[in-house]
Amino acid sequence: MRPLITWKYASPQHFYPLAGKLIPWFVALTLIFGAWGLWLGLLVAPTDAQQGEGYRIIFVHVAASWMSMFLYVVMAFWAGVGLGFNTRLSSMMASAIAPTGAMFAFLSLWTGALWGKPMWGTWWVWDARLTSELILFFLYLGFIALQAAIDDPRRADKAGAILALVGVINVPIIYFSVMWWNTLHQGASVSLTKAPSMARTMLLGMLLVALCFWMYSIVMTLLRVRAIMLERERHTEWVANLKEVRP
Amino acid sequence: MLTVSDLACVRGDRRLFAGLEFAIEARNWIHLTGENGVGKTSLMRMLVGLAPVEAGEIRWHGTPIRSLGDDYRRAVCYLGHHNALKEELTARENLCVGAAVSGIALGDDAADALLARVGLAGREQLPVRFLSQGQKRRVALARLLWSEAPLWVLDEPFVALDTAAVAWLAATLAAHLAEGGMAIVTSHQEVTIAGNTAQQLRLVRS
Amino acid sequence: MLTVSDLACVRGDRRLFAGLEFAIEARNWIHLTGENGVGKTSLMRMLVGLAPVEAGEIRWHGTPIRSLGDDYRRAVCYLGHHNALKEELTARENLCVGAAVSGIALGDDAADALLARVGLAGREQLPVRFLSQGQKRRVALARLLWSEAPLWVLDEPFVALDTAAVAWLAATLAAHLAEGGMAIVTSHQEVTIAGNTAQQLRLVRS
Amino acid sequence: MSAFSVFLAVVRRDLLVALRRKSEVLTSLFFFVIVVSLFPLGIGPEMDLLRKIAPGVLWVAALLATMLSLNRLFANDHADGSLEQMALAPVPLGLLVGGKIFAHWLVSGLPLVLIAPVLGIQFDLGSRALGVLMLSLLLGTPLLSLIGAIGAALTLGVRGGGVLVSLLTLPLYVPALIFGAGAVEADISGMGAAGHLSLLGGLLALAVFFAPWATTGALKIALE
Amino acid sequence: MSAFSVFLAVVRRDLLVALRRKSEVLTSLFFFVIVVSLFPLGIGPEMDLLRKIAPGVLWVAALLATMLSLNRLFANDHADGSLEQMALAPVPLGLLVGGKIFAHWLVSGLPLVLIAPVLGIQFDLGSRALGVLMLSLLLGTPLLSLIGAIGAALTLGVRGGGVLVSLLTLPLYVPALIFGAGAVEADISGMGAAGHLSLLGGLLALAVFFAPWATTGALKIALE
Amino acid sequence: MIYWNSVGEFFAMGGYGFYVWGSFGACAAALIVEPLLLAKRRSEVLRSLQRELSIKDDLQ
Ligand code: HEM
Ligand SMILES: Nc1ncnc2c1ncn2[C@@H]1O[C@H](COP(=O)(O)OP(=O)(O)OP(=O)(O)O)[C@@H](O)[C@H]1O
Ligand SMILES: Nc1ncnc2c1ncn2[C@@H]1O[C@H](COP(=O)(O)OP(=O)(O)OP(=O)(O)O)[C@@H](O)[C@H]1O
Ligand SMILES: [Mg+2]
Ligand SMILES: [Mg+2]
Repeated sequence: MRPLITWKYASPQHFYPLAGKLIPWFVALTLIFGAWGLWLGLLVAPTDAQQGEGYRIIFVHVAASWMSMFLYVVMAFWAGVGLGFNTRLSSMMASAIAPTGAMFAFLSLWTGALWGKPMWGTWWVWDARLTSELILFFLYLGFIALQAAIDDPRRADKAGAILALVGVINVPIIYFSVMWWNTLHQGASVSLTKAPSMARTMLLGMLLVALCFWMYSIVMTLLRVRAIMLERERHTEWVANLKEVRP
Repeated sequence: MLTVSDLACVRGDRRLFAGLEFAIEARNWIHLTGENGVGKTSLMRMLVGLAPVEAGEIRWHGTPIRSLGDDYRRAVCYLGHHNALKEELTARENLCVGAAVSGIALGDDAADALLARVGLAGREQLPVRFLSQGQKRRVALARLLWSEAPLWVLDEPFVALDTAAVAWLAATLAAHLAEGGMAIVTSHQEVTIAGNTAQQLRLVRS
Repeated sequence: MLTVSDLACVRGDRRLFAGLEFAIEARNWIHLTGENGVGKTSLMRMLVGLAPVEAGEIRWHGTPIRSLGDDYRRAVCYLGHHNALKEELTARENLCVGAAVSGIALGDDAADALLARVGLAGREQLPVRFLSQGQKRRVALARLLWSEAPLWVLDEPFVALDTAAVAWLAATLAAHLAEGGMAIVTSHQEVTIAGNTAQQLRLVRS
Repeated sequence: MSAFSVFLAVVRRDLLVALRRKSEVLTSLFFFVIVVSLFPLGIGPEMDLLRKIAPGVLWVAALLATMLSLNRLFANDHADGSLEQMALAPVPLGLLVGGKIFAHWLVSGLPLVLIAPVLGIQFDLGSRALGVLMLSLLLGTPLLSLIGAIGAALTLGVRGGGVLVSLLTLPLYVPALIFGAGAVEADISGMGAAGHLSLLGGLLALAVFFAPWATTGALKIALE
Repeated sequence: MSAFSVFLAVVRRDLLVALRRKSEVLTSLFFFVIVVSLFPLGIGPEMDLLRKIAPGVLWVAALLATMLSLNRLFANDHADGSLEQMALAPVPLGLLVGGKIFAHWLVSGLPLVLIAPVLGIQFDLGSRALGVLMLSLLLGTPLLSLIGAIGAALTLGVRGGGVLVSLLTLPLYVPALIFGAGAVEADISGMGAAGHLSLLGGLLALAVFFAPWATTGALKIALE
Repeated sequence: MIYWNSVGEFFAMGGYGFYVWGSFGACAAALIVEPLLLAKRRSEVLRSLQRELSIKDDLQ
């Protein structure tokens, strides 16, 4: 009887060419969603009554924020699988996701700050959501720095996995603690003005940009995981026999 | 009895050795030799279960050591390049707490008696950081005197010892083997142990 | 020429030795022995000027070393229990910066050539922390190859070395002596240096 | 020997080492005191302002003092080979690790709890608030030791780990900081600290279960 | 080889080691960033309050970040025997020590100066105040490295020195803190920062002369 | 269906040009730079692999 799931692609040797074949498709999806989303967001969507044209930042801001949170969970998942089942590929996936996730966390902070200046008159407030995004960024950096500081890749994988898992327990705790901290204190500080009921075009545009970022993250992860595979498995036969290595 | 089959060791991108096979029986010891960097220390750390095994199997009385856990750890006494001493504690305190951590209660008098046997009478109360290189090694070796483990794994135990201490260690090893123990020892010098010829195991670069 | 007169060494409340007298001439070497903790390392640190002198005098060509400063430091090459290597730098980088700090410029190629002489060809680019105990000692000993100092003070240089490396070091010492150098070496093992019989200096507990 | 006596042996050993390095116990405390005292110097002497920032400053200082002392939690044992011997001991490593964390708290957490009221007085806190401060630290400092142990174990043997550990642990300390300082602030503003304190207690209970386990995992990796 | 090239050799070596420990450079910076971000969490999000304490918080954080990195200034060299070899080198030890301090500043002081404006923005400081902040840190961080080097040398080989060093250096850091944070505050309150800054500069000049000398003395004692 | 009347208006974004284009620009820059960095990383690995292999071939 054939096994229900084929584990073949769990080995770098087989995943490498598969990833290579998948990349163009996801690139295409990225471009399609991106172009469509930008078209709607920048060119078609009408202005927002309260915030003027400044609100258009929402299209990238929200997508980047979502991706940064989503990618952390995915990263922790792969790291945990790598730790639990000792599968090299899962750990490589985790390392491959981290930089992209950190980049989206940074973009969320950056776009948020650029939004805050015209809307609130300040680049930054210590609002709950902003603060927990900042901490998420630090968690990404910690993960990357820890893996970079350990030379033995297998050790780096395992140590990173423990950190990511501890982080994943902590992210909700941090999130709620910050929420609570802030609601108790709200006082004089500015509160986040939620955009009123969004027009359908806006919502669609936002979703499309989010999809674009998602597909983009997949592309980056696949590209990076391929590079990591080459680096780590440089002495194996399958790498030596690749046609890009030995033409 | 310790059996090693088809063992391989990879460090970084270098394969140190592969297909290593040997066994130690009770009352026997192995003198592990090989040039600098050939992988002796790496092998020993695999044998005691500190380093993961790349390929191959290490068995203790037929069972893979991975699945033995505490039972195997009770059977092994390892001494590495490092002395595992706390520099600010005295020799006596080091001995007592070292034993306690391994679950063996050792009183002050008992510790002093052991220290006298390694030639440190009169220095029981000196913090270890004041001791000379050789004296530190002697304190570390005192671990062999309270250990009840049948298998001793000693990485260059003779380093820094003077001739008297070398003779003492050889005699201690001889006694351990006579009682049914086994040992695996690295040393770049010749080692003679009364009444026992070593099984020579020479690692060579693969 | 190094002359030591009436030297004493006190550690804590213990007098290690007193009234020590000896001298080393060019082309000669001293094999310093004595049991563990007798004060060999302490003596050497006094000789190179790292530890203060309790009583007595150490002279270099007749002048007390205290008043010589840099000139004496230029004349001495010391190798202690520690290897003085930066674990995260490669062997090659360690050699170059070690020389540069002593005011000697050493290019990458020159460093590689020296490393090849100590048997580390092919490992020039590996961070030192990956090297084995004996390989680290070899990198430390490469210092002798660029040093221009006439007086070598080596504390247990043979420790952790395999037989090939021991032979290499003995030959290097022989060459150094033949060129008019001098050396003082501790070792618990016998040391034979071609064409040179050691002046034996045995420290005993006072 | 029973498991518990092995645990005690580790605690005893670590306390002995800490006491022998004489200044060790005191310096973690002094660090706390000095950091807290630096603020009036950097910010200026207005009492109203100082009273407002007091809970935050005291808690951040406690957090930094704990974090600073994390380096010596495992690093020395790793360097001198004791950790290897602990891993090879025929008792669960988690137990030994638990002992080490407990000893760490006794040496670097407990003193902070005891000195905190004195510092609180400098910032003009009322006696009820001082009580809440001590209670929050009593619940919070073990939590800091437990979380910190994970970070210390992860950075073990990693070059430059001394500063890396702060990068790893400080974000994880955020909930402890918020609930700890929050409890004192809530009390001052008359809202009652019970909610914050019970959350802190809940976190502590969680950490007591999971942290030694994660730490053990990290240590085993470091020893490979 | 000239004295200057020996100086450069030491700087180069220390930078190389720092870069090789990859994350080393970044983590000192991150520590600064994280500590600064912790304060609002402990104190609360009111911008008015935060703006008031910003100079103090930033300066205290810079001070702590520098202090944390002092451990590795000499400790590694001492442990692996390099320091002995430096003391035995036929060049003045003060020169080598100067090189080490300079490298230390490049690795752990300069990045703080560069990131400070970003953090200042989080506390809603104006652009002039940000400029003064940078300037004060530019004068102040080398001062911190120089003074810290004395403390690091004095605690060398002293067990538990990691925390002891903070005990020794933090009081010495107080003038730097007062003038540094004072400069920014003076600027914010419109009083002009020139006075504070020139005092800071004076202290720096003084330290450049005396600190390497004192450090060398302390190192020689540690090596005995 | 396009909301804008002129290109100038589009770029001005109702006075929020700096903020909007600052956000979109940063995103675009990041999304372009990251693949470039990855391409560089990949070509570096490949180059060093090819060098190693050619050395190995020479030895044989
Ligand atoms: C540095 C500053 C900022 C950061 C770090 C930040 C972070 C975030 C995060 C993490 C989310 C996703 C949260 C979620 O979906 O639960 C989000 C969503 C959002 N942000 Fe921001 N933000 C910032 C500034 C702003 C500003 C200034 C505005 C508008 C005035 C804004 C408006 C929004 C909106 C409308 C959403 C989506 C609404 C929702 O899903 O609930 N953000 N932001
Ligand atoms: N990351 C790495 N990349 C390449 N080689 C490595 C790496 N890590 C370790 N090595 C090599 O692995 C070997 C480790 O040897 P090990 O310490 O086991 O030697 P040993 O036989 O105990 O030597 P000694 O007699 O000197 O103590 C060394 O040759 C070292 O160069
Ligand atoms: N504070 C102190 N109080 C008492 N004795 C001390 C003190 N400090 C050092 N000693 C003793 O001084 C001696 C130092 O010896 P040193 O390290 O010079 O010995 P060595 O001859 O090099 O020995 P080895 O062969 O073991 O290297 C030791 O015997 C030590 O016990
Ligand atoms: Mg070895
Ligand atoms: Mg000695």
